[in-house]
Amino acid sequence: MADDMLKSGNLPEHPERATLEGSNKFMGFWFFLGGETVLFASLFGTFLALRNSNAEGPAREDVFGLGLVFIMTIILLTSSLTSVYAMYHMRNHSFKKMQLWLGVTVALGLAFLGFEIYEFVHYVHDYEFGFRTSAFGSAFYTLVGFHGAHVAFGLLWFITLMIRNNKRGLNLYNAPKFYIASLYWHFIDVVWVFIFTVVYLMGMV
Amino acid sequence: MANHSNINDEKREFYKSRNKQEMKMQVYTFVMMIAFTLVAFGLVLAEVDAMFTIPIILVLAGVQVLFQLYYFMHMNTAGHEWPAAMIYSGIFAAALTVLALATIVWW
Amino acid sequence: MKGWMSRFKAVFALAVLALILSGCGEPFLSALQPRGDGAEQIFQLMVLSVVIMLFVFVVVMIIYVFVVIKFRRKKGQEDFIPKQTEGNHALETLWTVIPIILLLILAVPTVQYSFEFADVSPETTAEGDELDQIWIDVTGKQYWWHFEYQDLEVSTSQEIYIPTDRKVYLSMISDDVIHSFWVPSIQGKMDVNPTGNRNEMHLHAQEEGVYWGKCAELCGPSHSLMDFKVIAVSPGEFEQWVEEMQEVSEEDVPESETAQDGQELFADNCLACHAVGSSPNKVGPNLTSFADRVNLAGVFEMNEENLFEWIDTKGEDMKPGNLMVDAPYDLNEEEINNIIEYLMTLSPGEINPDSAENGVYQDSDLSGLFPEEEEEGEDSEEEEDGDSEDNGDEEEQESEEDSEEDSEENSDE
Amino acid sequence: MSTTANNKAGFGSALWDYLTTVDHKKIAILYLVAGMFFFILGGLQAMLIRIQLISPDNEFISAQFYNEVLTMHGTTMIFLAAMPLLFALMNAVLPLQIGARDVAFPFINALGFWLFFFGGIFLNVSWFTGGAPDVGWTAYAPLSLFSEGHGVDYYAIGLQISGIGTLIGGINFIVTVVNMRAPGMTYMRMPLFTWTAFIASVLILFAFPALTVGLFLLTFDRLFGAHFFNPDMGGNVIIWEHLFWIFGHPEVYILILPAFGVFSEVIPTFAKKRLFGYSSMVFATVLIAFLGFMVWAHHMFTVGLGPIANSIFAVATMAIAVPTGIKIFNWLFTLWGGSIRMTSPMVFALGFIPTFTIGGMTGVMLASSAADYQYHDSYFVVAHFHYVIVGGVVLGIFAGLIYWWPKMFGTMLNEKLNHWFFWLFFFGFHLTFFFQHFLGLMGMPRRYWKFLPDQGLDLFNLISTIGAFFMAIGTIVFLYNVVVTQMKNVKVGPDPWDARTLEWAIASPPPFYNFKQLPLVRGLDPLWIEKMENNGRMQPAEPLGDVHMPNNSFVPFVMSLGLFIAGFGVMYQGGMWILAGIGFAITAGSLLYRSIKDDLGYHIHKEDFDKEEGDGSNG
Repeated sequence: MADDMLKSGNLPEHPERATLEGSNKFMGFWFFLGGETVLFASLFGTFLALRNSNAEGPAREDVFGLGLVFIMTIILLTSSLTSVYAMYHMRNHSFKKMQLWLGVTVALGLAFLGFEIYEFVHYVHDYEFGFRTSAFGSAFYTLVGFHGAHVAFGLLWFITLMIRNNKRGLNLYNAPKFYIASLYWHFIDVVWVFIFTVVYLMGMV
Repeated sequence: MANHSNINDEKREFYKSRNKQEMKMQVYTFVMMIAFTLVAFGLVLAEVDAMFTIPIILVLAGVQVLFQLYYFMHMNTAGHEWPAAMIYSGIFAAALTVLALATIVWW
Repeated sequence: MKGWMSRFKAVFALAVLALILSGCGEPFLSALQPRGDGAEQIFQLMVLSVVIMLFVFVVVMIIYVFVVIKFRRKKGQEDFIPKQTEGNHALETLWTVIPIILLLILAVPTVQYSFEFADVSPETTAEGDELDQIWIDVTGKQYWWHFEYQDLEVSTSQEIYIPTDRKVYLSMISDDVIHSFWVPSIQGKMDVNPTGNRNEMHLHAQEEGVYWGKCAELCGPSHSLMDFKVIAVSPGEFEQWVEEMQEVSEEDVPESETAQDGQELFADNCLACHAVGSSPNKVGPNLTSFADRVNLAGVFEMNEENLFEWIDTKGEDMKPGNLMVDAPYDLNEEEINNIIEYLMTLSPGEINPDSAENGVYQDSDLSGLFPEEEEEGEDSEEEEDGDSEDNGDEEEQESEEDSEEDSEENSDE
Repeated sequence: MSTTANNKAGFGSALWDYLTTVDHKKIAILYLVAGMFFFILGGLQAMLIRIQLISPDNEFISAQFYNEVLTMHGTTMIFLAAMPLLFALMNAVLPLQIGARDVAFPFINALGFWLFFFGGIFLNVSWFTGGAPDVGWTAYAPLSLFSEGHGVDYYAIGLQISGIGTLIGGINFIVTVVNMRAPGMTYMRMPLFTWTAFIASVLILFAFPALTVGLFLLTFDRLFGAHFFNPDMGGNVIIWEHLFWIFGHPEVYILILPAFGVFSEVIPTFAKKRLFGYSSMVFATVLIAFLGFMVWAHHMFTVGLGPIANSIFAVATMAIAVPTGIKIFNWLFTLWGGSIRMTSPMVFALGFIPTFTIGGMTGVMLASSAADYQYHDSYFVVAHFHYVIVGGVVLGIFAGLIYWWPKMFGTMLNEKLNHWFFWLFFFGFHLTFFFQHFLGLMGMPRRYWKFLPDQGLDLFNLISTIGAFFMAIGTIVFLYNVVVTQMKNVKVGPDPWDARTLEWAIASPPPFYNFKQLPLVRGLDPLWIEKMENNGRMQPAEPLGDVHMPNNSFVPFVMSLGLFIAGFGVMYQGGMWILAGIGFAITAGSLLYRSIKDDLGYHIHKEDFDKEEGDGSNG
């Protein structure tokens, strides 16, 4: 039975939770996301409490620019769609296409991360707005930085999975892994939706 | 495992067409999300009154999240009862946390 | 609410008796021997909750004792299989509903008192006129307390004087970590938070006396030694005390020569942090009425020996972690003794802790303390145009009013 | 790894076995040993506290050391003793109670333990490197920022590491219950211990992230120059209090709910009756958990949140008394009409009821926000939470330990010594803590290094200290009992207590695969049903087949060790950054290794099962 898991082909409709192990992973990961919700809520709460606490440093209106944020948002939303495409192909058991769309997702994710790093560097250099500038700075970089770290981790995860399984195709053993990685990616997107709304848009209103 | 490849093929075709249907929904969802994002950014850039803008963009964000959860993450399909329960519990705890920190840190 | 409560009086009496019998500590410290309005109200609430809870406890224990005795398997008893009861809806409803009712009984006065304790609006006379408010700015510091009487130009540390039969309002902030201001026999406690947020509360002492105050929030090694006193004197004595305090100046020269010498040394070595008179300096405790203190540094017996040790060792072992150890002075034995002699002359007048214990009750409406009240328009509720810009000469005053407004807004919500 | 049970050969291989095990029963023993170690450590700290407070103005230990001891006592007892001991019981029993062969994530389960363990050790290293944290287990900012040395850094990083362990351990239990129940084991047939462990795990899932964030903020402030809690730079100290209590209050329920579960197993067993009002017990558990998230600010009544917030949280807190009361009465009526055997677990349960009722009573008193102005941060609070945590959680842990000892080790603790333990501990407990209620109201704030003479506080403090010694002696009796019992090593049968639930249907201790065939569950208290209606043996729900087992792994240990090492680097910075690099590299490397290497486990073939009867499993 266990060895069957490594064979590709002849997969059921939901390869990601066809085995007990897969189903456990699937459930466990969803629950983990429930916990992550509270984690980010705590960060959002902290940010909201400190959003006006810029001490002597720059305030929200001084530094935020919506153009870059808009581009980042579109990139991340698109990457969410591409990872949906990847899962769509997983359900249809076409491994190559899945890999392709995951590749696109990773590329978009890298672009997002690049923009984010650029944004941070820009803030620090052009506005002297850093992590230690004020309580607001600490809260901003921690919240957005935590999200950025999640993106980075998600990218590493995708890349590892893609390389590791490139040669052997889809099977019952790795399908859950791909699936939960894509769940994670969507969750990152969910968090970003709130970041651009609460941090940037509400900061510029 | 199974030798009834005929039946399996039929099943697969059925799944495929259903998956395609679902994928179509997801593309629509995506378009909606982009539209929502445009509206949100537009409202802020147009400098519409804050009392009006803030609730609207928060609602838009909330709806986008539901789109993600239900369509992209398939929470609308069977077998997601526990995930839904836990996500909503998480949202409940999260809402309390955010509410508290945003309002009564001082008074 | 009082009338509503009186119905429980008979039961109260029993519970109060039980509490008193169990030994309630010392009257100057114990929350079980209230000497102030706040402590009294809380005590009533406590008794009410104890009575309700004892009722529950007794019910539980009756069933418990009965069950354990009755249904215990005796020696040699035949092993039988009891009836496997699934539950009982009537019973289960009963023990859901009754506790809800009991809790509601407790919730009503809880909410009422919560709002009452947070209410810092002025007291009114029987005719409805608003009385002047005595506001004291309280600053908590690692390990001592500083007090400034708003508008009265009186500063003191470690011991506050308050009039009896009058609400005194506190506006509290911390200069370092979180402390908590607690005078158990007068009123419950309130945290003293660092910058940004002033907490407000009021004290209302019913009897004259020296009441012991404590810091109730862990604030460092000497947390347990951060005691202070609330000295409640009669209103007339309070008025006199304020006047005496206002007259003190650091230029006042003591009589004896050694003390004069001590004063000079004090000026050279101590005044950087400490103050005598109504100076805003609060790096270290204000020493205006030092010789009248009940305790040295809040906890030690007030004698020259202890004082010598304190100055000599900078309190290093007496109050571990206190900030005076960083003071740069270096004094020899004689110099210290001179300073002590000077310090022991710091007694501004006749009103001291003794007046609280043995003094004669002197009534006063304290109006003498607020001569400019009419023009200042302090309480702008009546005179709408009493502008706050005009008397915004003190920053703290402003922030004071801000937070006052805030809390009022809040209670309206 | 061979497919048959490996033979034990020597200490080295036994040690290696425990270092690499993914078997929930062995992990339970690891949790038990580590938890008991920290329990004793925390107990010694408690004794130091009580000796310091034996008389007024005592100078037994210095103020600084006292603060370190009180901080470590609280932190150790909550995070490193009570939690792991409950995790020990959950690991030992929960999978058996639902008829599962294993937990959902054996690897994660092991990882959870090692993270907790290394976090706890990390925290305690602080004693030897210049002082333990000295700011109370609540570590309120800004005192925790003012604190000199690295004590608080050890606190933040140590709890961070062990917190991750707890979180993933919690997820493991949730998924185990959701996905791995035996055929017929519906949710409303689950034993109450499983239910409470399940709900507690859900609470862990939603409570610990708040602590994670709080600890991150504290670490950033202390080590990386952030300003979350620095008022001068716009920071706000109350954020810490909120985050801490958003975690901290559910934490109390995380502790007490499984203890409730233990009593809900012990009482029916020894009253020989099914649990009275099972469904209302389940409902009450869920309700307590739900309400538990909405009451955290009752720890902050005196902070100055304003009367509206205080009133809301006061009423919400009082509401919790209702489901708790339901539970108390349900236990009483389970006893009603029963045939009560005074075994030692039962004596613990019977001692618990009045004790916890008192704790609940003072809890309601504390919920009254106005009156809390007097109780708050006084010895009244100290007395209250010890009544709840010792009178509830600790009694529950010991009741559970003694009750399930045969299942965990196959031996029976000496009943007579257990009774001695109980009475010494119980008597000492009330002596210690009952009078502290009065001390608090008489004006003694908590966390006081010394109290002054002539304040009327001497007598009760003395009594309290004497009581603490009784508790200590009781604990020693228990430890002696454990040693003697394990030395004698007299084996008992699968069901020594004549119990009702599924774990008693298999051998003591259970074989490593738990159930040869998954049992068919036909109702609540499945074993009892089979005893009444059948031959007392569980019916199999499946034919004998191959059983899939996970492989042992050393990765959890290494991964946790990596974080342990990295913690020092992060804390000391400078040249020590290398250490952080090494540590994180170890952790990341083992994570990568784990994800790249296929680990499919192995099978026990049905032919390899012992042919003889009497392993207890399903006959």
